[in-house]
Amino acid sequence: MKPKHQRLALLGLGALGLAGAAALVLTAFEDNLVFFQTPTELATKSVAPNQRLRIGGLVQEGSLVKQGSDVRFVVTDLSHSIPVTYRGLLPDLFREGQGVVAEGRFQDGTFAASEVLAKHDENYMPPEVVEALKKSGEWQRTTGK
Amino acid sequence: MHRFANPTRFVALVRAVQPWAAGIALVTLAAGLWFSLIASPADYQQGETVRIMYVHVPAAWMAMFCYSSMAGASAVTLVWRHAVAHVVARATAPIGASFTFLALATGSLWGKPMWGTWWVWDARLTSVLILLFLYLGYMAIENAFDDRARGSRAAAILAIVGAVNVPIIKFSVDWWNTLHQPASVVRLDGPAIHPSMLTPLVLMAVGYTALYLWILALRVRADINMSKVRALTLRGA
Amino acid sequence: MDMIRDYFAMGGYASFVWPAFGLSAVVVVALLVVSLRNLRLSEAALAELRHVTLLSEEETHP
Amino acid sequence: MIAEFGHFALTLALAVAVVQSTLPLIGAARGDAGLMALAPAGAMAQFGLVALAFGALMHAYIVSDFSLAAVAQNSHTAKPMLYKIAGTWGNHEGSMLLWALILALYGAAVAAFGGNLRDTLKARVIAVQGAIGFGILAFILFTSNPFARLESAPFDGQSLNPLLQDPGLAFHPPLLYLGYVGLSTTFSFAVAALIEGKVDAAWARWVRPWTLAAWGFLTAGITLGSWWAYYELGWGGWWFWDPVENASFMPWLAATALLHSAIVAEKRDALKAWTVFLAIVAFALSLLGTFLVRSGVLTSVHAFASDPTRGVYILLFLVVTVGAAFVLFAWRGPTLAGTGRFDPVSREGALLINNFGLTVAAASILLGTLYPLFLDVLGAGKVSVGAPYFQRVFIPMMVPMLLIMAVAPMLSWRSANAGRAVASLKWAGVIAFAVGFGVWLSIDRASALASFGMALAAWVFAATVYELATRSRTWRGLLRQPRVSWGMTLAHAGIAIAVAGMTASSAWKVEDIRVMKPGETTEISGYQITFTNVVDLRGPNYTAMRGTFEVRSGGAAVTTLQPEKRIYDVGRMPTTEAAIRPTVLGDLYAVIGDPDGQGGYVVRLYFNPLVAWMWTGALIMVLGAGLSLSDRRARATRPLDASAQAAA
Repeated sequence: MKPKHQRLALLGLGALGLAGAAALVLTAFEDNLVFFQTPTELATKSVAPNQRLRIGGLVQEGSLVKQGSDVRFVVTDLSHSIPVTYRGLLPDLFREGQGVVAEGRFQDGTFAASEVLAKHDENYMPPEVVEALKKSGEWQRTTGK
Repeated sequence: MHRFANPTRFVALVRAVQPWAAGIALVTLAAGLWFSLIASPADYQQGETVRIMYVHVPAAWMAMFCYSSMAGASAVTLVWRHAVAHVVARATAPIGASFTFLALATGSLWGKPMWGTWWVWDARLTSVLILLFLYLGYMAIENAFDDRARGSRAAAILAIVGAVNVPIIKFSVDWWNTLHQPASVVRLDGPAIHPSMLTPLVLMAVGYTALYLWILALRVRADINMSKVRALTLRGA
Repeated sequence: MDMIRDYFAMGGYASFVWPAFGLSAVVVVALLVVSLRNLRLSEAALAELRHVTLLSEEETHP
Repeated sequence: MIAEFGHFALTLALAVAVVQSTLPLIGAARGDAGLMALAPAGAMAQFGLVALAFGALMHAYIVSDFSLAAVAQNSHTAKPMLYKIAGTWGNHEGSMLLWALILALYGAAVAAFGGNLRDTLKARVIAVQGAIGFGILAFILFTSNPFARLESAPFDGQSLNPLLQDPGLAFHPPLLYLGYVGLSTTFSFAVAALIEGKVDAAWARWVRPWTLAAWGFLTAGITLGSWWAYYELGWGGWWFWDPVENASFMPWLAATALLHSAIVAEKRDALKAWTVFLAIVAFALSLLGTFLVRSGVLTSVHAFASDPTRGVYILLFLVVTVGAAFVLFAWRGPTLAGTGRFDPVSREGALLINNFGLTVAAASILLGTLYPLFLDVLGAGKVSVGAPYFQRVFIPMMVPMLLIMAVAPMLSWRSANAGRAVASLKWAGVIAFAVGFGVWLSIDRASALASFGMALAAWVFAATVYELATRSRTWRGLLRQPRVSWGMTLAHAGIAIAVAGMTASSAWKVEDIRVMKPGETTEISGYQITFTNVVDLRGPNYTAMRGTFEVRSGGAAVTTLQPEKRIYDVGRMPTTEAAIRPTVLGDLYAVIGDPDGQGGYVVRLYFNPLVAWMWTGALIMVLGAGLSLSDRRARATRPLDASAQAAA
């Protein structure tokens, strides 16, 4: 066997093994790599009191209440929901129906957020198109809002 | 492939490609800028900030594309010991690092108004930061040695090992909950982006790719010139 | 005039949009300029060295 | 007075370390035999001085000299003598002194047994050892002085953590440190070789026995620790993927890889740079283990940040030592290219796969251990990467390794026919299938995975025995096998037995937690267990509640189990003493808990199948290491500078 083939075989074997190992590690890490947890995920496991964590989901339509700089809203993933309180400035993209990630801790069943981040979806289109879609009834919950 | 392993033939190819790459880059970037800043609409949710996408997304694509090229060229270097493959890998690194830096910086400028933060440690952002460190590490190892041959093997191995990161970047938004949104253009069920916005994005992407080839050609030629200089000085000494 | 001012205001996001484009332009142009300069320098160095070697070869082989 | 004497000896040792780590290096660079001769003398002197200091500290513990802060915090007059002595290293200051003592011991051993090393190599190895010794001694003297006096001596001490008052744990740290610190010798050899720019067969041959010794001690130390956790923690488990356990397991994986790659470097003049690299990594992981355990970062990054002197010092020491070694490696490593060519399918190829697998496994454990720390530093919250992560990553990685491990010794060097090697193992394959299917059919709780694990163990064991048989051919040939190859066979067989034990005890463990009243009978795994009574009794420095369980099987009395729950006089801390009846097939394990206030007691009963196999397997592995070590061939007693002389 030529040195060239030896190197190719070693490289191939090494790359294969490394990719396999990386896959194993990444799958085993599971929820330790997620940036936030959804209300449904949180419903199935116990959370230590006063543990800092991030929750993510959609801001429920009609749940947003503002009183000065105090904000209350409900984060939902359409099967479970969590009430959130927050004091401070909201990001520009924050609105009802939009994705949101809140960091904070649970206090008496509500989630007291110290930071609220907006998460935008992967759809991009001009406002006129949205209007047109809404008029024609093609606008679906799953693709927007 | 082995035909271009010869540096002279390779330089001839590079010289032929260079003016085309330069021309395409200038034309498409000009058109792309016109579309992205003037002729495209604002987004229904994000308003004018969506324009940042036209410099952010192509830079991120190029960051991954450059890394894949660098890792591929490094593999060729290790297995077949073709010197030109190594020249390509070495010339790609600073370009890829620049694009990665741009992706991170413009993303940060986009994230502040929209997400409400300059930076978060989610899987996507962190893995791209690691990509930047991989580029910098590659360049550091590559240049740390007076004797160039020594560093090149260690650098090539680093490039190949680091390639594990590329699919992680690409799929991080699908595998884990991240603050970053999922892919809009390269996805199975077609782009989730309106044609009026896709046009500038594609133009900028083509422009960035041509720009990469152009700069790559310049750097490859300079690199080969310098190795000739070194060879001549050694012979003269 | 208002139209132009509105345009540069970018819907209130001027301080994010323009730096993003500006930074991209600066980095890309700088990379291009540095690469071009390196090529020029390397060509000059090569030309000079070729010249010197030619001269020295002429000296040794009269 | 004796304590001051110890303190003085320690300071003197630091001064000796300065000389030992500098002058021989200069001597080796200049070819000055006089300066080089300082190295062995320095190593001996350092060992003597640190041993004096250690003896002084031990004396303070034995006579309970509570004017020493360390003694007052960790000892007590009522402690049995064994634990007074063990208390010397049962705390931070003393354990670091033990670390230094063992380091000096290894340095002295190199000086004593290195008679036929190249003079320059010997001087450099001992100098590097001296430099490590300097770092540790400075750490002890400046941040954790065991001889610090208290202003006024208390009447009695605060005692040793009761969990640690156990013979298993008394000997666990010295064994583990003999392993950890033994890797420093390999490290010193690697650094010295990098300084010399030369790695040859003689070097590899010199490194192997040190690695082997360290590996053997490390195996024994880890096993003892695991055994202690098994019977003292009372959870019926033997490995918890706890960061402290991982800290000792990672150097073991690296040392195992090193053992194998050194063979290739010695026999085939290949993988030389890699072997040197591994030697550095193995010791780096040992130092990292010391850092993790001793700095307090594991409990909290913030606790570490608030009282940083010790942690920051060890971290700096780690960064400087390992960083310098890696820089040296980056600079000189590429000159170590080997000449040996080999096919991917060959003994070398198989050993390379072994190295790759072990390294990646160690890296993934490192990742799992450090990831929570990183997240904590980034302020991203506290997470714990638990046993599921390690099991899901480590076990799949080990399966192919075990498969190949059986075949590898059958492959020839350079280029081998894998098909023929596997075909020659057909009987081992048949046995493995028979075992796997037998387990699958006969045990009603047998999962596919557990059956596969048992089959794998059988496969490795049968192949190892078969390989020994083909190697020796006759009974007489069996006796003529060199002890080195017996060592390999025993180590591989030990792994096979241990794998069987691990698989069975994880898969078929029977657990029964219930409230029992005296007089009640329950049944577990075919044993009828009658709870007879509970008595209170008095130990030397604790009171205990002892439950008595009569164990019967099919009417015949088997044994009596007497688990205890102890409360130590000092600190009022309760500990659990499990009662274990070990048999070849499995351990019957009983723990008695708190009374429920209505005459009942919480009782935990376990049946742990084949647990004893695990300890036996580990013991066989240690035995193999010892046997290899006792072989003259592995010790390289002859001057092995033939290649150097030929080159000159």
